[in-house]
Amino acid sequence: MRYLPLTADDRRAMLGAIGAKTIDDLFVDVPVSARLAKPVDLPPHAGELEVERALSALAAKNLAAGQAQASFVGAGAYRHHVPAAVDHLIQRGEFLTAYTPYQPEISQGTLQMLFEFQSQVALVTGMEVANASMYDGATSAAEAVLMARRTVKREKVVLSAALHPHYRETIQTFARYSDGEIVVNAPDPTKDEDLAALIDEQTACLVVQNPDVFGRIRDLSPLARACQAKGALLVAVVTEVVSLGAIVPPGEMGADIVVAEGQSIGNGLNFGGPYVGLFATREKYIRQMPGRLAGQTVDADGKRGFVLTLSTREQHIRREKATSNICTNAGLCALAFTIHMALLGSEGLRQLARLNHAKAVQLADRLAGVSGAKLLNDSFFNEFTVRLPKPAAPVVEALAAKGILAGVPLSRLYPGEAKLANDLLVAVTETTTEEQMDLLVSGLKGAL
Amino acid sequence: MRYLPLTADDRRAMLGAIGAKTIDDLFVDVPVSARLAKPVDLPPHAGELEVERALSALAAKNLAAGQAQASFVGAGAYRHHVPAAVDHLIQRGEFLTAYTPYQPEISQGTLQMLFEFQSQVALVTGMEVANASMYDGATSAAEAVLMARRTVKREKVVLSAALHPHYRETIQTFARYSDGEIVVNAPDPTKDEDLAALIDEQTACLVVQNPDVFGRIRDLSPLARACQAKGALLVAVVTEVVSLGAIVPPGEMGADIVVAEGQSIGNGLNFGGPYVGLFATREKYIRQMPGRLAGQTVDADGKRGFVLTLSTREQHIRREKATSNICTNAGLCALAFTIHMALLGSEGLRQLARLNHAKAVQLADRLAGVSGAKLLNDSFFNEFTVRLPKPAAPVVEALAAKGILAGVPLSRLYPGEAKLANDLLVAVTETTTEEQMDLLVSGLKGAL
Amino acid sequence: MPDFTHDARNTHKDSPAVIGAHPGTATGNRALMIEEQLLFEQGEPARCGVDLPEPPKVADRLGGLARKSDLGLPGLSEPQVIRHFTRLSQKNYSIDTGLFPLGSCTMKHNPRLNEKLARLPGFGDLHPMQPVSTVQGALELIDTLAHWLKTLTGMPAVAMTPAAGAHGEFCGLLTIRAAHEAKGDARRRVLVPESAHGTNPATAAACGYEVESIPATPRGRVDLEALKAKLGPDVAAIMVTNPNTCGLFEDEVIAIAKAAHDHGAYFYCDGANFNAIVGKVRPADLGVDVMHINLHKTFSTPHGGGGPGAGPVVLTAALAPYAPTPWVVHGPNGFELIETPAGAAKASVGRLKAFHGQMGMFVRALAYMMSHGSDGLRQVAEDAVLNANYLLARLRDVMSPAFGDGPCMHEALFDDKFLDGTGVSTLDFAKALIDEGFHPTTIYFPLVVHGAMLMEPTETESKESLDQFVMALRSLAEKAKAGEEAFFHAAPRLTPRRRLDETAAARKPVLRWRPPAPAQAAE
Amino acid sequence: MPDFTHDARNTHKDSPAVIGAHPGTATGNRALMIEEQLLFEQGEPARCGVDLPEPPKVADRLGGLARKSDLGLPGLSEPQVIRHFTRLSQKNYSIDTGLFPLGSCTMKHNPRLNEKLARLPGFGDLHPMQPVSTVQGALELIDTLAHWLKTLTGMPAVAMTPAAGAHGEFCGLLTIRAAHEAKGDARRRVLVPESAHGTNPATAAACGYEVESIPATPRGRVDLEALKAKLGPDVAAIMVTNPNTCGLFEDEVIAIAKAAHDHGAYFYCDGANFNAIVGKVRPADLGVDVMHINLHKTFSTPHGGGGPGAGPVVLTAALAPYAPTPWVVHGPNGFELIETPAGAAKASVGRLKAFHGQMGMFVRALAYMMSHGSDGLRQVAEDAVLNANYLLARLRDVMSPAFGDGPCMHEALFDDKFLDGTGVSTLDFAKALIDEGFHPTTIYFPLVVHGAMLMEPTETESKESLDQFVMALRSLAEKAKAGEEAFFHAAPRLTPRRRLDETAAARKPVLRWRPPAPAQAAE
Ligand SMILES: Cc1ncc(COP(=O)(O)O)c(C=O)c1O
Ligand SMILES: Cc1ncc(COP(=O)(O)O)c(C=O)c1O
Repeated sequence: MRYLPLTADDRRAMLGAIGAKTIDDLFVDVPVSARLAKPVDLPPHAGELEVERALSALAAKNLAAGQAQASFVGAGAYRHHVPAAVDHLIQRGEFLTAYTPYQPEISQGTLQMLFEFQSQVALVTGMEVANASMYDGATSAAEAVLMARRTVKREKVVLSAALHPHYRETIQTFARYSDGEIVVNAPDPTKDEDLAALIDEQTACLVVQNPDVFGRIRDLSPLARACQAKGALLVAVVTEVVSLGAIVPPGEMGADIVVAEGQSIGNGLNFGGPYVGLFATREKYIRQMPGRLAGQTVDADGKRGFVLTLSTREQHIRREKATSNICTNAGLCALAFTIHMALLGSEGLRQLARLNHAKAVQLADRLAGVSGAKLLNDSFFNEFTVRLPKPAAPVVEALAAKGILAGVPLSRLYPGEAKLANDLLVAVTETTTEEQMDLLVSGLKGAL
Repeated sequence: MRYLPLTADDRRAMLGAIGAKTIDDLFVDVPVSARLAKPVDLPPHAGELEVERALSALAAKNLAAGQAQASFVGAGAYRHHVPAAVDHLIQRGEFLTAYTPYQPEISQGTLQMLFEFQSQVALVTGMEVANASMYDGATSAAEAVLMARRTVKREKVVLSAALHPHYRETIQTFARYSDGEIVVNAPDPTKDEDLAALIDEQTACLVVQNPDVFGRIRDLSPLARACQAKGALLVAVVTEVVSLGAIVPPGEMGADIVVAEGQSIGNGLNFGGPYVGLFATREKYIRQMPGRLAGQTVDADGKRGFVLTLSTREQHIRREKATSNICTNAGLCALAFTIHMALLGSEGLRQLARLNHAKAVQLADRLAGVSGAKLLNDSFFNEFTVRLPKPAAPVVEALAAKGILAGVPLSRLYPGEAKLANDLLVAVTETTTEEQMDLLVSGLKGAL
Repeated sequence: MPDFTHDARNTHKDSPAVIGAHPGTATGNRALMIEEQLLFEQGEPARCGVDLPEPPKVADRLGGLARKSDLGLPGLSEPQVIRHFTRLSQKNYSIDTGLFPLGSCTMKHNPRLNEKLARLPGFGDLHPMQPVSTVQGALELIDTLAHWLKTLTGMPAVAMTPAAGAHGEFCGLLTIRAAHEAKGDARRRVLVPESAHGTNPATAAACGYEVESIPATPRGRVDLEALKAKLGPDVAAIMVTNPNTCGLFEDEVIAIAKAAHDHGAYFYCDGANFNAIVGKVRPADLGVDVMHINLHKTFSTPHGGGGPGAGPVVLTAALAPYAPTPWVVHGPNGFELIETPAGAAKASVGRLKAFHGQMGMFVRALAYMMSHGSDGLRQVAEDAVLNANYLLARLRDVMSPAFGDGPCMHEALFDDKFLDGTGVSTLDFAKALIDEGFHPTTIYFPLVVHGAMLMEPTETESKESLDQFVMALRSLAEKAKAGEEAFFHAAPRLTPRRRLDETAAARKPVLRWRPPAPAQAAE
Repeated sequence: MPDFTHDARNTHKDSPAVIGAHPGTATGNRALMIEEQLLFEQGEPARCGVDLPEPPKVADRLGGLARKSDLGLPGLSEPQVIRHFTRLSQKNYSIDTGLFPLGSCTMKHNPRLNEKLARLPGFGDLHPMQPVSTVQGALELIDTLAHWLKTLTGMPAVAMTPAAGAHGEFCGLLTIRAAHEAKGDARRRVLVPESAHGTNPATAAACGYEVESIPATPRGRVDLEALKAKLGPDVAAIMVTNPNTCGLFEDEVIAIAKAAHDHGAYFYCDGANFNAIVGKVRPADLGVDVMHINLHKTFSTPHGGGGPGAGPVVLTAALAPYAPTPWVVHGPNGFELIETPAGAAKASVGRLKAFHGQMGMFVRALAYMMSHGSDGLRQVAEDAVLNANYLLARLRDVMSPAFGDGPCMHEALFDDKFLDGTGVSTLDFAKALIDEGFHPTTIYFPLVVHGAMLMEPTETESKESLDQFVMALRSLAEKAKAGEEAFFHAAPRLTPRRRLDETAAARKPVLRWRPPAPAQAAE
C-alpha cells in the first residue's frame, strides 16, 4: 500500500521491540467476540489509476454547472470565478496539512491569516469583530440565535419568512430542545413583511436576511430601531457576500450580529460543502461569541505575533458551559476567502459587485420579453424571483434536459406553499454571458 | 493590471527620486525613430476569466489523448499515468519559481534533487554518471555525437537506420556545419541491420536506439565490442525509459554514452514539450560532458551539501571553448522525473515495465486476429510495428474520425520511404484497457 | 540626489521595528525565514489583484441602498498576494513538514490524489440546488460512501450531513432525544467520562441535557460499577469514546453497553479514535447505538489548519428514523433527495446545515477508502496501533506511561511524573521538542492525567521517523533530568516566533486590524 | 526492556552525524528547517509509493534481454516522498519567497493562471504525433503566439521550436550560415562583444565560426569604430545583446546594424533583455535580422530551478526560408505541419529537437501576453525600467554604478569600487544579502565590469519591496565601510547551509549516490 511506510521487516522488528509476538497481542483488550477474523466485505485496495477512473466515472454522471449551456442556480450558493492563485495557495502543504494552531510558535502562518480573515469579515459586514469561521452560513445563523438568547436572556425568536428555508430549518433544529417559541410568517415574495410588529419584550432576537431569499433588498435600520426599543438583538443574514460590495452593510444599518455564507469568495460550489460561515458582532458581545478567535500579542523577544485567544468560551476549556460545541471549523475555506479578498481589495470587490448587479439588471430586462413571466422584485442584487404562468419545477426540469440550469423553483425550498409553485429564483454572476441570458430567454419562451 | 504592483503615485514618486520628469526620460538612449508612440496592434489586457475562456476554447478544438476512445500513439512520447503527488510537488513555488541554483546556500532543495536525479539516471541506464538534464532526448543524442567526436577526436558518425527520424535529423542539424560524414542505412523494419560493418578507424561513434523506432529490442553487446575494436564509442538511445525496468540497460551492454527521453516518467504529453533529456556516460569522460552537474561537498560547518560543479566545461566560464552552449535545461521536468521515480523505486519501475509489456503482448496477440495485418516485430517492449494491406495514414485518419488514435503511420516519420507506407507503429501503456484494445481491433477490421 | 530619510511611507513600510528585528539583520529576516506584515499594512487603494471588465451601463435596482462607505480593504497586486501567503505558509508546521503526533487528532498523510479528484468539475463545480436529475453521480457517491461507512461499522444507517465531529455528536444526541420523546419518555441526564473530549459535555448541554461525569478506573477505563450506580430511568444516554482518549480500548465496553441498555439509555460512542480499530472491530458488535466518524481523522481529509471536516453519524435501526434531513434514497428513477421532514423522513430531527453535506470531504474520503480497500484499512488500524506501541515501548524507561504496562491502541499516553523535580513542565518539554523539528504531542489532555502528553503517530509514519522522534525525546528527557531547566524555559529558540504572551492577548483582546492613529486609540 | 543501543539500522538512520548536527538540537533540525537525507538513505526494497495491478500472465517477447540486475532505486512510501520534496523545497529561495534581482534572468512573477491553463487536457494531454486533424487548436495556439511575437518585434517570421535562449541562438546562427552558403559566400567569423553572455561565443563556435570579440566603450556600449574596423568580407554576423548585458541600450544600434549590413554581415540580436523594451521598441526598427526571445524571461514561463524554457527566434524575410522544421502553416483544411525539409521548407536548416516545440511554455506565454495585452506589455517595459532606475538612484551614493550617471534600462549595474579597501568582495557582499532575506544580484557578470553586481528587479516588484531591498543594501554597504570585514566573510549564517566548498567539489567530484561500503571506496 503506497500510503503505508512500514515493511514486513519493520513490523517484525517493532513487535520485537514491544515484546509482542503478533499484532493481535496489541488488540488483547478487544473482546474476542468483537474481533473480525478477516477484512470486511468491501473491495480490496486499488491503485491511483483505478480509483481515478472509478470516481471520474461518477463525476461524469453529473452536469457540472460550468459545463451546462448556462446556469442560473443560486439560492445561497453562487458560481463565481475564483482566481487560480487561490487554489494554488490553499494547496500548499503547510496550510493544507496543518492542524488547528494550538502551538503558536509554529503556526504563525495560520494565525496571521485568521487575524486577517477576521479583519476582512468585520470590514465587509461593517461590524467591530468577527470570529475565525463556522461550518457554514446556516449554522452561523443558528449559533447567532443561541448567542442572542444567552446575551439578552430571553427565549422568543422571530424569523423573517424571507429567510432561506435551510437557514430557518437549521435554526429550528439547533433550538429544538430549548424552550421559547420561534415565530415565522408565511412567505410571500410579493408583499413586504411587517416584522417590527412581532418584536416584543420577550423577544431575544429578530433574524432577517438581506438580500432576502427572494432576492429583495431592504433597509434594516427601522428593524434595528424596533429591536433596540424592545431590547432585542437584530441578527442579519447574508447568503451572497459579494453583495456587500454594493449594498449598505448590515453593520451600518444597526445589526447586532451579522452571519453570512462566505462561499462566494474563494470557494467553489462543491455540491453544497465545504463552505465557510462568517460570524461578526459588536465588541461588547465578544465573550458570548461562539467559535475560535485569533488575537494579536507579542513573543518573548517582543515581536508581534498571533495566538488563539479567549478560549475560555470554548468547549475544550469550558466544557458543558461553553458558548458552543464547535471545534473543527472551516479553516481552509476561510483561507480561500482571505486570499480571494486580498486579491480583490476594496476596488475589486466593488467592481465585482457592480458587475454582478449590472448583469442581473440586464437579465431582468430581457426576461421582461418573456410573455407570462413576471419579475416579482422591485429591488435585487444578483438574484431575483420570476413568477411563471405555470409550475416552475417542471419548467426547470424541461430546460435541464436541454442543458440549461434555469434556476431554483421556490417549490423546492417551500414544498408546502402552493402559492409559490410558479415562482422561479434566478441568479447571475460575473461568469454569466449575454449568450447564456439569451439561452434562458429562448428556453423559457419554448417551455411556457 | 493585476500583475503590476506600481501605482500611479508610486511611479510619480519614483520618477521624482530618480530626478526624471517622464518615463520617456529613461528611454532617451532609444533612437527616436524606433520609439513606438502607442501600443502595438494587439488586443488590450484581459481578466483571468476572459483569458481562461479564450484558451479553453482552443483546447476544446483538440482531441486529448485521454478523451479519445483509445490512443495507441507513441513513437517517442508515451501516455503514462503520473501520480498526483508529482504535479502537486513540482508546483510548489520554491521549486517552480526558483532559478538555476547559482547560490547554493539557498538552493539546496534544487541541488539535492538534481544530485538524486543524476543518481537515478545513472542507475536505470546502468552508467557511472549522468548530468542534470538536457532539453530532450533528441538534443541529448546530438550532444552525445558532438561529445563522442571531441572525445575520440574523429569525425565519422554512424547512425542506425532504426534511430527515431527526429533524433537523426536533430543530430544532422547539430552536425550541419562540422566536417565528417554521417552514415545511415535505409530503414527496414523487417531486417536486422548490419551496423558493425560500417564502423572503421575513422568512426567517432555509432548511435543505436533500443528498443528501436520500430519497437525491436536488440543486444548491443556485439556492437559495443565492434566499437571498442575500432576505438569508437557506442551511443545508446532510449526513447521509452520505462523499458529500462524490463530490459538489460545499455550500460550493461557496453554503451559509452546513454541518452534518453525522460518524458515517460513524471511528465505529461504536452504536445511534444517540455520534455527532459537524460545524458549518462562513463566517469572517465566527465570532463567532455555537456550540461550542468550537481556535486556533493561540505559547508563551512562541515555539513554535507550540494553545489553545481565542473562548470569549467560550461559556456558561462569556458565561452567558445565550452563543451556545449546549453544554459537553461529541463530542471522542472527533471524534478517531475525524480519524484515519480522516487515513488516507483526498483519494485515499482519493474512492475510498471512488466505491466506495459504484458499489455503490449496482449494487443499483439489480438491484432493477429485482424486478417491482412502482420506484426513485423519478433521482439518488443510496449510498442511494435504492424504492416497493413494498405497505406496506414488514411487508415489512421479514418479511425481518428471515430475517436480512435490508432498509432503513428511510418509514412509520417519516413515520408520518403514508399516501402514503409503500409506500416503502423502501435504503442500501449499501463493506461490502455482491454476494451480499448478491442476497439482498435474492430476499428482496423472495419477500415481494412 | 533627493533625500529619502524623511519619506514617511518608506520608513513605515521598511521599518523592521514594525515587525521586530532579528539581531544581526537590518530587515529582521533570517535568510529564508522572512518577516511578513499584515495585508492591511501593504495595501494601496489604487492597486488591485484582479482585472474585471467594465460592467454594462444600467440604472441600479438596489432599492436605494447602494453602499457609500469605504470597504477599507487593502489593495494588493497578485505577486504580492502570492508572496504574502507563501511566506505565511512557511511559518507553519504541517504533516508535509514532519511528524505531527497530536493525540486525538489523527494527523495522517493526506494523499494528493484526493485533492485532484475533489476538483473534478463533476464534483467541484456542481451546484447543490441543481435538479436532482443532473446530480445522480454525486448522490451515487454519497450513497457509496454511506455503504462503506455502514459496512465498516456494522450499523444499518448513517446520517451524512454533519460538518464535523462535534456537529455529529449534536446529530447523534438529537436522534437519541427524539427517540426518547417519541416514546414519551423524556430523560434529563447524559453520563460522560471525565476523560471525554470537551465537545461531548458541550454537545450534551446543547441538547438540553444535564451532564454527569463518570469516574475512571486506575486502569484509565470507565468505572463500570460507578457507571451502573449512576444509571437510572432519567439517563438518556452515555457518551463514551472508544478507543478512549487515554488511547486505551474500553475492555468492558460490551458490559457498559448492556448496562446502559438495561436502563433504557442509548450508547453514544465518540468515534474520533476509529482509526485504531477500522477494519478490525465493528462498533455495532460492541453494542454502540450511534457514533460519529471524523472523516478528517480516520479517512484523511486534510485538516486545513482547523477545518473543514465531516462527521457522518452511523445509527441503529431504532434511531435511523430520526436522522436529519436531507436523506439520499433510491427511487424508481435513480437517486432521490428527501429535503424536508416528510414522507419516509417525517420523524427526522430536521436540518443540521444548508444543502447536502460536505461533498468535498466525501470525495476525498471515498478516494482514500477505495485506495486502501478492506485489506488496507485493516492494515491502517494495525500499523497505527503498532506505531503507538512502539513509541510506548521505546520511551517507557525515560518517560512515564500514564497507565501500567499493558499495550495501548493508536495513542501512547504519558504523564509528567518523569519531570518531577526537574522544574520542567509538560509545556516546556513540548516547546523544546519544537526546536528539534517535531510538532509537540497533545498536552494537558485528557484532563484525568497530570501533565498529559498524548502521542498519536498514525500509520503513515515510517519506523525511521519514529526512531528519530524517540531519539529526540530521549535526549530531551535526559537533558531535563540533567537539570537543564533554563534550556527548557527558553524554548523554543529557533522558531519564527518565540513563546507568545497568551495572557496579554486575552486581557486586552486585539482581534482585528484597525487603521492607524484615531481608531488605534479606540482599542 | 529490549536494548536499542545496538540497533545498527536505527543509529544509521537516527544519527544526526550523517547530516551534521546543529548546535543545540539532537536532530540537527532547527524547528521548521529540517535536515533531509538523500532518497537513497531512506529506501527499503520492500516499500513502494505506487500500487499497480498484477500484469496479465503472458510469455515475454523481450528477445531474451530481460533485465536481471537490480535497479538499485530506493523504495519509499508516498508520505515519505511528499515530505522529502516538501522539505527540500523549503531549502530554496524563489520569486514566491521574495525579491530575486538576478540580472539578465528576468525573475518576474509567474501567474498561476498560466499553470492551470497549461494543464488543460486539450494541451497537457495531447500527443505530438496525433493526426493533425485532431490537434487544430494546438496549432492555432502556436500560430497565435507567433503572431504576437512577430507583432511585438516587427519581424515577418518566427521559428518556434528552440527550447531555450541558447538553442535559439543556435537556430539563428544556423539560418545565417545557411543564407550565406546559399549565396555561395562562406564566411568564417562572428563578432561578439566582450560583455556578451557565454552562450553567444559558445553558440558561434558550435556553428563552426571563429569568434572575435568587440571591445566596449567606457560608456559600456559596443565600440562602433572598433566594430567597423573588424568588419570585413569574412564576417558572417555580429551578435549583439540589446539592451546589453550592462543593462544599457545600445544607442548606436542603428549605426551598428548598418555597418554590419554594409559588409554583408547579419545582425543577430540576443533578445534575453527584451523585457526592457517590449511594447516600446520593435527590434525590426533597429535593423535586427534575427533575434531569440526567452519566453521564460520576458513572458514569464517559470524558470523551474533551471528550466524548461523556450526560445522562439524571429527572422527577416531573407532568413525565414532557412527556419528549422517543423513549420506550422495555413492550409485549405486548417493548419498543417511541415515536418521535414521539403516543399516550402526545402531550404530549412532542419530539425532542432523532437516534435514541435515547447507547447507547455507556449500556453503559459500566450496566457501571460493576453492578460497584459498591448497596453499592459508596454507598461511592463516601463515599470521594469523604472524599478531598475529607482534602485540605481537610491543606491548611487553608497554603491558604485558601473557606468556614469545616465539612466539604465531594466538592470542596474554596479562594480565593486565601493568595496575598495574594505576587504569585502562582491561574493561576500552577496552572501551577506542572503541573510537579509534577499536573493543576491547576478555577480561577476558581465565580465567587462570588475566585481560586477547586476540587479534586475523586474516590473513585478512593488515600491515597498524595492525600498526594503535598498534599506538592506545601504546598511550592508555602511557595515562594509565600517570595517566589519569578518561579518561578511562569515556570511551567510542563517541559511540551511553555510558557504559550500566548491573547490573540493570540483577536485574530487561526487556526482551521484553510491551504495555504502565497497562501492564507496571506489569513489
Ligand atoms: C475525542 C474527540 N471527540 C470529538 C472531537 C471533535 O471533533 P471535531 O473537531 O471534528 O468537531 C475531537 C476532535 O479533536 C476529538 O478528539
Ligand atoms: C544575455 C543572455 N543571453 C542568452 C542566455 C541564454 O538563455 P537560456 O538560458 O534560455 O539558454 C541568457 C540566460 O541567462 C542571457 O542572460
